[in-house]
Amino acid sequence: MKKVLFVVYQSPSGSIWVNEALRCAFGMYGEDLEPSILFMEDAVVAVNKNTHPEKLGCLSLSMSFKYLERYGTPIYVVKEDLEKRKIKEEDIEPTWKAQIITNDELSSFIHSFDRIIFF
Amino acid sequence: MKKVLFVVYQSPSGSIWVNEALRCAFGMYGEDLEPSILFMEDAVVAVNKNTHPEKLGCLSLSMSFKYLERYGTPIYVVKEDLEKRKIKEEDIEPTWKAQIITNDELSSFIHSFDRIIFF
Amino acid sequence: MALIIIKKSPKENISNRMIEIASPGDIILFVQDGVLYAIEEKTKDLIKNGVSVFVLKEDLEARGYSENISLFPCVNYDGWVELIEKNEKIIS
Amino acid sequence: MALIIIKKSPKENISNRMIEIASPGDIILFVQDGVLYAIEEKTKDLIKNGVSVFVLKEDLEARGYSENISLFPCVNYDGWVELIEKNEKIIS
Amino acid sequence: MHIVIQVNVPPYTYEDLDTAIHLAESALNRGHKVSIFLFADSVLSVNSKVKPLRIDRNIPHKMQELSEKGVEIHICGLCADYRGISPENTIQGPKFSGVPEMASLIFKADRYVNLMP
Amino acid sequence: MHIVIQVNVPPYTYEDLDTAIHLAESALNRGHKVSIFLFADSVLSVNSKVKPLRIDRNIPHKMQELSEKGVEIHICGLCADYRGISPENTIQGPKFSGVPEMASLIFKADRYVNLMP
Repeated sequence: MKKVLFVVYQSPSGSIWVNEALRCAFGMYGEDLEPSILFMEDAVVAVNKNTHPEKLGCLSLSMSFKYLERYGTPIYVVKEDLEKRKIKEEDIEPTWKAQIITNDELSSFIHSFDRIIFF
Repeated sequence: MKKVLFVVYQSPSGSIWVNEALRCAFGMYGEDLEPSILFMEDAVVAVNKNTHPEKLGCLSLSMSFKYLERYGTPIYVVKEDLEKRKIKEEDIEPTWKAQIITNDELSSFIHSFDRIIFF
Repeated sequence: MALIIIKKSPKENISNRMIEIASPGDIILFVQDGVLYAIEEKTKDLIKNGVSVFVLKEDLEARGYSENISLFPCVNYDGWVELIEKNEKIIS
Repeated sequence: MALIIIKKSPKENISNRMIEIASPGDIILFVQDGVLYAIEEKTKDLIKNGVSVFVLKEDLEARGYSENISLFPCVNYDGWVELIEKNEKIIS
Repeated sequence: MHIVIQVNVPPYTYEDLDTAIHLAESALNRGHKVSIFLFADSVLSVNSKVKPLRIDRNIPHKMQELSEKGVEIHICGLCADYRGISPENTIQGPKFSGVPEMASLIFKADRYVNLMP
Repeated sequence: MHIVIQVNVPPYTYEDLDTAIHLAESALNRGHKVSIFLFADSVLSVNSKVKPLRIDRNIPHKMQELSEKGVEIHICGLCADYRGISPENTIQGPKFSGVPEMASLIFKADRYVNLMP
């Protein structure tokens, strides 16, 4: 078994990378892989329940929710990045079941994976 | 007559934007336009005489030199951006005839143009 | 007088440089990931006196922020076109 | 032990964040616009003790810098492959 | 007024084409003449072979609608060559232009809005 | 060893395809098995209709050469759909794959090098 981490750092309304990381993560289950996703920098905007790229005519983040619930893919978000973008814990969409980690924990957290892919 | 400024901010070896800005500037002379190019941020790397994207197999910057000499398109470079990237005046390829402006002058310099296009 | 359109996130250096370019009488419009400037108090310190600032409402809301959290007034796409109409000089 | 490949310019926040991720025993390799870290003294302050740093020579030279201005040892593409061989964990 | 919007980055991957389409529609509604200049990777937005997911927006289709509403769409020809775009795989409407047309728009149009890469 | 290189950004506009090609060649020379996974806009690098300037490098041609030297090239099929790429306008060699093949490479290969977007 290998642990794979997809790290996204760009805003979900301005770019495709959050949706692509989700799609990739869900595709890992066909092998003996354990995927997780980490949101940092502007990508943390994705977990805000009020974030709706579909308002711009772009793909919605919610299309991933049924897979997220089915697979229980772990989602991690960096605390300091949330704070900088004024996203409070109560703003987080519950479906993500986001686990908050601090910037101090980031190095050992990332090192705990076998493959680390930044998007 | 309109004055047009192309501003490039990305590295010439990592991206096409310096070459594209040059190509656009040279194309302006068919109309009553007066083009200039400003290099700032990582794009200042372009004026270093030792910069050679062709070493990576990419397009050379020197393919623009004959047009630069023919048209005399003014090239401006921000002093502080050069310094930060350790490019001294004597490192600058003479063909560019680069004019150095300071960061303090940048606002009034940019406002002196009619059209300003960032690349 | 110029309209400066800032579309990149505050984490991009070029965005800060574009804010510095603004001079009194200019208008800054934050669009796309540039709207993240509208929720950071320190943006106010970056903006020179005499520079007006607007935020594209659609891009702000799509990123999860309501108009009332924005430090600057919002415009919609029609408002953006109005700003374009009023400013011949556009820096973007 | 991980190999961290940094390909974006020092002006990009994500590059600094990736340097911070390095822990003792890790190797950082600067490639593409990341090579600009190799000419900035303050990069040394960012690198933790016990982290080795290398720079891709081809990308450094294509940007106008010679190997002797680099604060860190250079490798060529073969050297990059060697680093890949030696490090199963790659962060990039 | 004649308003030009220049786009430089690929559709879908980034938001710029969506921004340009919304802005063009608003400008049309306010009675302006609108031109869109597609430069660099943005030329992919008029590729007729693009097949998005059914739940996603069809950007080439939206570009064709804009063209039908009178928006003049210019494609940088050299940029198109570099990205495998030719009249054969392009939606109806866009003109294969180049830097001379860009110069003409920069000179003649009342406003030139660039969405930087 | 089996080394995978994933690319995510468009060719020409950025340096990543050039980087990937050089890295793949060095890895081949050192006796490794090499696969390239083309994701997002990088799929444009195998478009057979790309026409660069004569003085410029021909990236699709270089990709075909790599393929002939035994490099396995995978294209994300959905990414290709979004960018008008299909077997008809693709050079000889690449396989239309998807996330399952990515998963398989991530699992089986000895090394996975991603060039982040």
